[in-house]
Amino acid sequence: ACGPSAGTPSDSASGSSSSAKAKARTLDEIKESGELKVAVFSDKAPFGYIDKDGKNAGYDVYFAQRLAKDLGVEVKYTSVDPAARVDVLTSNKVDVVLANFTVTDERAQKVDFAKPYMKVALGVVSPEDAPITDVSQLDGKTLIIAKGTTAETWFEKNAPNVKLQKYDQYADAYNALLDGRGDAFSTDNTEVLAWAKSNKGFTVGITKLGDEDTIAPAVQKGNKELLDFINDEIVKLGEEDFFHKDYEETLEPVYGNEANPDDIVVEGGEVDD
Amino acid sequence: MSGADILLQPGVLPRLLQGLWVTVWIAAVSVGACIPVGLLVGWLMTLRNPVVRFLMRIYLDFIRIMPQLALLFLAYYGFARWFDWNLDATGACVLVFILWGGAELGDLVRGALQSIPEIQSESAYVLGLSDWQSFVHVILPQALRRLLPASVNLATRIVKTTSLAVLLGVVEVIKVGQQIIDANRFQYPNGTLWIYGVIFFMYFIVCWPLSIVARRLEKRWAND
Amino acid sequence: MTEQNGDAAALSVRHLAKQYANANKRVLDDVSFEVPKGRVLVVVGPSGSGKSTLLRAIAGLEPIQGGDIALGGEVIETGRPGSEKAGRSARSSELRTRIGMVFQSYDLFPNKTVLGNIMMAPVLVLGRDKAEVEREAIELLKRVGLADRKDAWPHELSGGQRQRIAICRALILHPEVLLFDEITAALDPEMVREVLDVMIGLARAGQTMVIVTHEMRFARAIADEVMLLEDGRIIERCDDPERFFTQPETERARQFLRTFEFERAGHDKP
Amino acid sequence: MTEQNGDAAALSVRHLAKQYANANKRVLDDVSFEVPKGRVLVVVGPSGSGKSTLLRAIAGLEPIQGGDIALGGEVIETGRPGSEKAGRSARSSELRTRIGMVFQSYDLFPNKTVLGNIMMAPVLVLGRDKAEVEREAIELLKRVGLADRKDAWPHELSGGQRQRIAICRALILHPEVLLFDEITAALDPEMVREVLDVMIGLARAGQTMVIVTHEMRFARAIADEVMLLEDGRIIERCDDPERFFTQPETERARQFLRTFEFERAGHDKP
Amino acid sequence: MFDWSFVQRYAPFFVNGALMTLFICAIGIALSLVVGLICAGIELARIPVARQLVRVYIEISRNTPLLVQLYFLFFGLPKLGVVWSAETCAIVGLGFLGGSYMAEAMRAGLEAVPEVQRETAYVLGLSPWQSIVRVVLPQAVSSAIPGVVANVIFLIKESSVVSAIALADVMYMAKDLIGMYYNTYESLFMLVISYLVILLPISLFGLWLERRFDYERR
Ligand SMILES: Nc1ncnc2c1ncn2[C@@H]1O[C@H](COP(=O)(O)OP(=O)(O)OP(=O)(O)O)[C@@H](O)[C@H]1O
Ligand SMILES: Nc1ncnc2c1ncn2[C@@H]1O[C@H](COP(=O)(O)OP(=O)(O)OP(=O)(O)O)[C@@H](O)[C@H]1O
Ligand SMILES: [Mg+2]
Ligand SMILES: [Mg+2]
Repeated sequence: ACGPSAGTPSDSASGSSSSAKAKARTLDEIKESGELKVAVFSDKAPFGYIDKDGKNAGYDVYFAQRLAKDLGVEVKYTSVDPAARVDVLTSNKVDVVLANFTVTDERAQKVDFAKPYMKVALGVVSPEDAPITDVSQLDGKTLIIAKGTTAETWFEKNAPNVKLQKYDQYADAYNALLDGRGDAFSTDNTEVLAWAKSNKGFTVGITKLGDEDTIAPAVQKGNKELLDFINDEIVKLGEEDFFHKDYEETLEPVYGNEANPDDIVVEGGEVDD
Repeated sequence: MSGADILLQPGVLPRLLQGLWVTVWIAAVSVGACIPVGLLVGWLMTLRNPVVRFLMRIYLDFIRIMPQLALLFLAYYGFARWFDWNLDATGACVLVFILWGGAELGDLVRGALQSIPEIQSESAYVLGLSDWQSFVHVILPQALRRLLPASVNLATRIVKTTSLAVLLGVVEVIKVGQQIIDANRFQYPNGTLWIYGVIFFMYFIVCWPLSIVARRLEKRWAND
Repeated sequence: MTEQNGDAAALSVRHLAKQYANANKRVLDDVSFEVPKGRVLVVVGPSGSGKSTLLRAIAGLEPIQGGDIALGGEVIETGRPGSEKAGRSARSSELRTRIGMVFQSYDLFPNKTVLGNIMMAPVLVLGRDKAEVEREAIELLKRVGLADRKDAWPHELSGGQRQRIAICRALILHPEVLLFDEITAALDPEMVREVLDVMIGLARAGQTMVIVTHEMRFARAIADEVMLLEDGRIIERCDDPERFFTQPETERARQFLRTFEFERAGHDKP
Repeated sequence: MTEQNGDAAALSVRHLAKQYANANKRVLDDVSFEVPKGRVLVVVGPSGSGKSTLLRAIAGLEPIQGGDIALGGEVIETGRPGSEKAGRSARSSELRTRIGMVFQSYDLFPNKTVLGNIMMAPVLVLGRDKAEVEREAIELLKRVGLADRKDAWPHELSGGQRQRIAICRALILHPEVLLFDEITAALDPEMVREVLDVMIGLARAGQTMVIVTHEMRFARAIADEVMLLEDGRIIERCDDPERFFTQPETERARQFLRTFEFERAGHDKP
Repeated sequence: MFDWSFVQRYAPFFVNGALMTLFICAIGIALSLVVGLICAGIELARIPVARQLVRVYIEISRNTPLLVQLYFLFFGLPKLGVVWSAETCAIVGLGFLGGSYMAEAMRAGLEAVPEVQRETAYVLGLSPWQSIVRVVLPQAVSSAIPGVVANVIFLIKESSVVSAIALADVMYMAKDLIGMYYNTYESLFMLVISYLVILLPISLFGLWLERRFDYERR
């Protein structure tokens, strides 16, 4: 192990060994090492963030903890930027990515996705006094996005007239929106809804954009053993309505009763509509 | 201003300090490891062997012309694939700082060794000192003196450059600051100003003494 | 070590030839001379005539391409044709201590005190006892009038003081021959005097020396023999310095010596 | 400009007092002397005696605290007590061109060629015609034997050549007095000779000069008057250089001159 | 393995990124030269209070990382009601950082002119202005150029962090392509090439400039 810790569990990046093979670890190797290395967001409340005490928390984290518990190991978190999610897997910096990772074709070529545990579409949040309610309104305007998100890909492909202002990190993107550096911000609708609820003066003018997508855990390409384990786990957890519980613990405090959990949560890996 | 209270929140300053510690740790490890690398590189650069010279030139010029951030990206994303060698973000930072610092220090070492007048080693030869004695007792001590001020400056630059680690996702002082800003956004909307202000100041407090030391050394040894 | 012949010259140079790499001309060409024990040879000559090269070759700092150099009858260096690019002579440490050399400048080690400079070689090379060496060093410092500066650093000393220390540093090895290369060229006149006085003291005490200098009055005072070098050849050698400086044999020597004389400007006074 | 008195000395210094800021002692104390037109004054003295300071004060580079300096009878500088920290004298450009000065080293402008160096002041300051100045510059260069180097850059010249160019640069302004501060101290003997020969030529041509030098033979050859300075005071002044150098009046002068004499080492020859 | 078609498709991105890098750097470096000149002037003229302020500025600017300076300008200042565009922040940041480096290089250049050069000019009758313009400045420029050139290259390299405030420079393009298409290899390759293309000519030009203004070598 190399490197000191900044006191948060999320910095496993600096706690893990600094060099290893880029080949994924087997289930046995994970169990033997006693820890599951998971990539999560550290600035995307309420899905993956650092709370006031400096601890990782959120919907993804709740799942990660359970996954590790059922494996009989501890979790080691690595915080990632959206754009780094594929590379942390290909270079074997983590075993699993649980960072609101939307399943797309491009990504599926590089990593293996397990069964989904959430569903999303894109949403657009904008200031209340100049709301954006349709994509056409964005023509010639500046849209803030985070690099490496599905929102980026969607707007690059479908809205060539929108000026994109891209940040490495969600936190920077939100700050930019607060400081009025762009006309709107787009990312997963779950995410913008949550954010608009807790930030006065902002509204989600577009709640559903593009295809409905799913969010799933991802492992390194070809790591079938771990993939199968996670798939089994998701099916098993579906029987106990685990993700609804997760929702109650982490998302409900934010969304309150305005949202229907079934719009977000996927149980047992089965998207029902 | 109300926002300043964010600094008094329990845990905020300690966490920032812990973040700073990560920063300083990366810098310290890198600087420490740079020293042997730099001495070796410097020595290699004084050799007359054309192949060694050419290789060192390429190494030095490439490292010098690439922005450190680009080097960090190469190490973090590139190395794992090219050499099937996996580095975490901290490891990549340390590796880059060692390669970069080693090259810079190597050039300083070369300059220092070559700046020692030939007559010094000639005097040692005439007095009967062996080559090794002459190097250890005469050349090296003088080279180190000329080297030290610039090396301390290099250390300052390495500390400053550790700030780039945040862009690879290392949880160091800047990242901790961003997490704090994020977690306290509603109570302290002005948090960015204060937290970034404090981080700014923290870097200054780490680097400034080094600059002063470098300047002192330079003055003291300039006229010897 | 071969046994030393009591009658042999302290230093003898025979048919010495020296050429620098990348040069197409010899810098020293068939130079032969001897310096008997206890005598002082002064080498003079215009700039570029090869004086420094001669001393450096004797000290082993330059490879030679022909001839040989002997110390007390023992040949210590033999010319090797084609050795222009070779480095310093591979002669042993012990052998090197038998020839002392003082340069024009910069040759004290700035990272050692005065005593450190003087004691370094006897302790490191000859393995002599520290305390004993220190006693001797202080004796030497007294002789050159600098006993009170024994703990000073070189940069705290004036140029003249530094050169006197450099002389002590060479002397403590009891060299059979001492070589001096324009050691006062960079000094103020008063300092020049301090240093030259020390050298005159050494000559009186019977130290064998080869001195390169541009101070003709000093040369005249200290020399047992004078040698005029030009373009790497010996133009004139004379064991009567008075005669050399007043009535040299060759035209070239006369001409050389005139450089140091001035005729009255003799413009009309009002 | 006040009219010049035909009988007045070219340069006269009266009761000159000079003290450096942050020093508690005067560097020049009540120094008075005159240099008649066409004559050469040589100033000698040990290091630190104030020779350079004296020349610099005359040239206006150092503020003076007492006494005055006159050029051809016209007072150009008057001492002001308390002016230690003042900068250079505020004298006019035109006045400055009437005194020339050559320093020990580094004083050619490296960014100008030889001709550029020489022509700068007459063109810029006196507004003279370029073509005419160039003709005169080439004349001067011929006089010092460097006409073929007129387009060279200073760094391409030897030290002796540089100093001769510096002399030309001063001469082209036709200064009433020329000041030389050890201009050969950093040169090799042969170069020394080249430069000193030029100065002897100037003396013959009747140029008024004040020369600081450590070359006693040269001083003896060129001086009309000699002045020995020590600790900022004039110890001895003599308008018969022969006498000064052979039988000086003061004990201090005798002692000073002895620095430049050597007695035969006189050790026993085998 | 290596996808040339990807490189062909996205090379224009890097051209745009390089133009942004050059645009920011050109203005930022020009600003740093102005700031440096003013600071060096103040220090040399020994203007009492301004001189202390310049010292403080130089210490602060040299001892803090550009990235933190940028975060402060971009995210911190808006809380004081000062909202600068990313371009402005980057230019101000480069000017602020570079100003102190340029000031030091220029001061060193001026101090490298030996006092005897000014004295000679004085003795020859040159006015203070003539002495500065004809004697001191040409020499000062000559000895300051290597330092200034080194600083220019340093600043261009430092400018790679402006991607953190969403400026579409070369670095930004590389990260963007990695994040969108995961062609890490090709993106890194184009990144390296872009910087070589920007920096190699500049550093060669710098060498030429040094030689051109070195009175001892031209
Ligand atoms: N390292 C070298 N490589 C090539 N040529 C050299 C080297 N050192 C000296 N020379 C040349 O050899 C000749 C003799 O030089 P040397 O230094 O021995 O002369 P010198 O008599 O000591 O002169 P000076 O009185 O100026 O010290 C000169 O022509 C010089 O240019
Ligand atoms: N700028 C200065 N500030 C303070 N003291 C100075 C300054 N310049 C010279 N001095 C002192 O003034 C005295 C006279 O110095 P000056 O240079 O005139 O002597 P000098 O006779 O020219 O000596 P030298 O033969 O070594 O050139 C010395 O004691 C010197 O230390
Ligand atoms: Mg020589
Ligand atoms: Mg002087």
